[in-house]
Amino acid sequence: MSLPEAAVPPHRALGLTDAEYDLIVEKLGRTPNAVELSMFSLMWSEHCAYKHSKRLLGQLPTEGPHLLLGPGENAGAVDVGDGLAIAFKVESHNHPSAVEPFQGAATGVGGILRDVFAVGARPIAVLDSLRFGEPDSERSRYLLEHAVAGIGHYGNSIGVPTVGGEIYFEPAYEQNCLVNAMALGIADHDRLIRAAAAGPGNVLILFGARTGRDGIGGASVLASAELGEGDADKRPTVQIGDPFAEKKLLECSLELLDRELLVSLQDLGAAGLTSSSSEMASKGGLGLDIHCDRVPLREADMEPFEIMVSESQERMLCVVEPDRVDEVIAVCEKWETTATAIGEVTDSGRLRVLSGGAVVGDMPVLALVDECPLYDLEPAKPTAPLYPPAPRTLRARDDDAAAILPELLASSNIASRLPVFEQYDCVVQSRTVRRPDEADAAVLLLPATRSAPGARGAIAVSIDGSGRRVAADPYRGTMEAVYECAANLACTGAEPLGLTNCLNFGNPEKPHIAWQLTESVRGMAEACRALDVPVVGGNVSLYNEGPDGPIYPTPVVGMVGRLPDAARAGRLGFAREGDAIALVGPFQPSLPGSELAKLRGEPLPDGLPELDATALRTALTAVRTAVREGRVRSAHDLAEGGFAVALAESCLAGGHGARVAFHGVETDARLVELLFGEGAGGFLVSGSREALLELGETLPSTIVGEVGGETIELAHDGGTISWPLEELRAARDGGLAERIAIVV
Amino acid sequence: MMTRVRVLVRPKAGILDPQGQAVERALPALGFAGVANVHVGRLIELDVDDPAQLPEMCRKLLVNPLIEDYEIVDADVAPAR
Amino acid sequence: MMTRVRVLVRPKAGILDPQGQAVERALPALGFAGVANVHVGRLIELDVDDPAQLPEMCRKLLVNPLIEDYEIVDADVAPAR
Amino acid sequence: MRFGVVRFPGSCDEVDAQLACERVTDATILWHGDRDLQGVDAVVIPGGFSYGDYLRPGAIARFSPVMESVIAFAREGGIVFGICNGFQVLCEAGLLPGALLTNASLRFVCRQVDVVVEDTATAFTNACREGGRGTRLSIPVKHTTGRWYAPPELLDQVESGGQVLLRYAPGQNPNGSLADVAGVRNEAGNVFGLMPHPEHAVDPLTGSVDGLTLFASIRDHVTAHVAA
Ligand SMILES: Nc1ncnc2c1ncn2[C@@H]1O[C@H](COP(=O)(O)OP(=O)(O)O)[C@@H](O)[C@H]1O
Ligand SMILES: [Mg+2]
Repeated sequence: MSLPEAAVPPHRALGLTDAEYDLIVEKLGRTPNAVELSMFSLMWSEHCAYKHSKRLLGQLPTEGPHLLLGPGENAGAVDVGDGLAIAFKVESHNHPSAVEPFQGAATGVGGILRDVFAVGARPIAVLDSLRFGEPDSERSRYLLEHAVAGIGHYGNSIGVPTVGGEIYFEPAYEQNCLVNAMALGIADHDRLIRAAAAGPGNVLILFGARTGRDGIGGASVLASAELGEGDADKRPTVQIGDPFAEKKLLECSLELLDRELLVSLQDLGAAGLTSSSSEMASKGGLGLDIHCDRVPLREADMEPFEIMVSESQERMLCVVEPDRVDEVIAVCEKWETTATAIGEVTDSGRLRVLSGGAVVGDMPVLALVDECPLYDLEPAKPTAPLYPPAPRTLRARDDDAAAILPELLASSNIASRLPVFEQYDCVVQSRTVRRPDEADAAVLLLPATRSAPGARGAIAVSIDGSGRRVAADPYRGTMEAVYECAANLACTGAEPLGLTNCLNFGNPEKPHIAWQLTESVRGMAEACRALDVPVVGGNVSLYNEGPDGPIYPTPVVGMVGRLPDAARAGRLGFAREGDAIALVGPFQPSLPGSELAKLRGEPLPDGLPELDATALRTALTAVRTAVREGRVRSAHDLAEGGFAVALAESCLAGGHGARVAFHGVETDARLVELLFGEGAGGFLVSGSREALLELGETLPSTIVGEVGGETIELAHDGGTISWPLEELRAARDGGLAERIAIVV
Repeated sequence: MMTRVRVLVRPKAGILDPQGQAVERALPALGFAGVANVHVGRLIELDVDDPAQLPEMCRKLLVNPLIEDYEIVDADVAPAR
Repeated sequence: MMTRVRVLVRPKAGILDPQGQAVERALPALGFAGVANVHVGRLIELDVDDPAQLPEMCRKLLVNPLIEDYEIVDADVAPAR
Repeated sequence: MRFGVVRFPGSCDEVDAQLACERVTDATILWHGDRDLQGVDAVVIPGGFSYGDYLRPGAIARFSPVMESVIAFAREGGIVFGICNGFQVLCEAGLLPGALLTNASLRFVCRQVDVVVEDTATAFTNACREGGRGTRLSIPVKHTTGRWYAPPELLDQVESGGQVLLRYAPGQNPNGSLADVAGVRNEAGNVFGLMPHPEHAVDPLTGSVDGLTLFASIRDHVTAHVAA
């Protein structure tokens, strides 16, 4: 097959540079044909080759006492005791979701679930991390409505609960929304399976959906190009998710593993058969022959290159010993899943594509998978602010604390997420101990343990990352995201075991984006080390830029931890009238970069306050221990909106008011800073006065008041502010709900 | 005078149609042989003052042009079997 | 020879059709006036060997007669606008 | 006394239903392709998305081989209990009156709701006898197609026959169901379907335990009337 003459050389149209193309010619010893070029263009795309991020990712700590599978596998995994493993990973589906939010988000969930069951784990939870422009934009509301519906459609239908997530609205995401999905799965240690092909002579079986023209060019074109005017042309490649097919695929895959019929297993994600097969071969140090004419097709007339790059969803690839093939096919038939032997493992070290018996592509696996050039970034701190401040939306006077609180509670980043998470099944599988809004992290029951009869162990999981804080200070903002995740876990009593992340950034070839990325990864690595939490895997999504500029740098962090007794999992709501309330931890409230500063229309600060890793870690441990031992009756970390918002949230969740006092505050401005300032390390806990005094012996702590009544009463030197709970509830409940009425 | 029209919306050719597949699989099991190419789409019926607006309505709201094709049919003329 | 047919399925008169209503509310907001009586149903297109089987297919599977009405239309004759 | 819980392709609450049954007695999974009900004393059609909910929820599942046997079992007076998608399947199969339509909100809704027991002298609710009519149960709903509907004459018949066993508590109807109906039984009283998920209200660690009363009711009824 020869390449057509064209004005733009095909390799450039496929996203390869001239130098990369020359290197491919050198590796092959000849010019690539169309099949080979399309495969190289995918494998050497940013999405598959991580050419701008791989060197940086090397800084992340990937060792830890609980680690079972680290980066490099379809999902990472940690040990949660009793021979059980939790596998998890987060992945982005930003560009497909910007083009077609329902299907983009749905297939994002489908893809991350496949990564989890590809390592042999049964998916037990999904979380979603979403970023949109402000909800007053029609496009943002449309994207939100449909992305949420798509996530629900997939997760609900396949029977995996969506137990948590986060949503931020910022103008910087108006052109490029972010849709990141995280999934967790559970498995016995010895059931975890790797993706490496093994055993020359073994058979390669493709099972699941038929292959169509979905997403052809998606990985290299959609995932690496800045969205602009020409979008319409990229559209016909939309992938459609079929959760019903995936449910059968999932049950089928797990049964194949239960019966020990597989040598290795791999999902098909971005770059379809090309990346899944070549990565299997590369990990096993072997070769593969693929007869692409045996691949079951949805459309009859597909060409070999289309078959090799198609991103049709709901497909898996496995390696099987020849005498087990019939059994594998029988299990697949039971689950109404098409299975076809499409190739063999060889010891050639080459990936060969055959059609009608003729070789139509023949490439060294090493060149495809591991020899894409890696680029060093050229970071330079921007000299001028990258992001214009959002226009002022605060109606209250700057120092009018009484009027600010309801406005903050109704603001898009703080208002109740109920209208969104109510669209997700959070209870299927009967594990959910803490649902959304009950605690800072979702808590999921583990199967009854052998070692601790009576107590039921659980895991806690949270996902976080405030792009605005990272934009203000990529290094400390990213550290804050890691600490916040750990704080969320601590409030349920969980100790972190591992972390996954998705790095959503702009174009890394631009020095200021390179700087954001470099600083962010440095901050993540340092926070992980400070907490002793290994990175088990992740994902990178670059080139999130539109004509109006880049997104906020958005590292999204997902963390999994364990707690010994589900019955003692912490809650964020105040539980009992008369309990004392304490603010604990090394918390230094400051307004620059806060939600209030955003509402006031203030510019981002150049840098965030320093963090004291030791003090933070001490506070995390103390809060976690107090929750585990049942010494506090509620725990909630201070995040967006600072102390006052956390207080209101604990009141509303528990259905109790509070009386607090802030004395010795000289000015209204200082009061506003204390109430609404943000920073890491603060927790609001409630319990008996003695218990809180005891907690205060190990870390900074102030008893600020007590639980009770139907208002929040704040006494300060200038007087008393009284907020009726029902007023605050209306503000918080209505904030988002009113903005996102049904969009057809 | 309003005109009653139908908009027939179907998955684009080549786009995965899980609903159509599910129906196609179910029919033989019920004893209906000789059925092929099943596709499931949407039927929108509406009265309009100005039928000339319909294509724009479809593009803007009724149809997702990325994944769906449509056809506008006069309700009154469509022959019943 | 197979015949291509369409089954048009619509919510029975009198049953609340929130989808139709949502479309009816959304259209004026997009600047389309003069629209009424919007209903959203299902379009099923299929090739059949024996069109005489269709009414039974509809009764048994394709349509729920408690809540839906249907109409069978020859795909080839339905006039496009 | 043993429950059989049907597993269709796409079912996803069948394991939860089995676990809930096992809190009160024995339970086993019944495969959709098998006609043999393995001698179970009561059948649970669980929640989930049988056949992806494609076409209409429950429309395809009701023709599976196992349903032929379930329909025969029900006609002979066997206890059949449909939850959510199972309710949809039973309505499609004509074993229960009415049909389930898309929620008035057009959205999936997952929410803890209170339902009110309308009759405690039934195979499905007798464990609520103590609290009597009006007993409230806190149980989650989670569905997109849960708006129960019956044409006026059928509704009259269902109401006058006392077939509505559960209603959403005032102000808590999550889907626009006619007459706040959350669950109905057939005329004979041996088949019952409901949209809320009692199998997700059986463990104090994960929420309410009110759903357990429905499973215990069935066990007690079967033990007293059928198995004995
Ligand atoms: N930000 C990150 N941090 C740590 N590991 C990462 C990160 N991004 C990607 N990885 C790892 O690189 C490998 C390749 O990622 P990816 O191509 O997304 O895998 P897949 O094809 O299975 O989706 C994975 O093992 C992933 O965990
Ligand atoms: Mg993978």
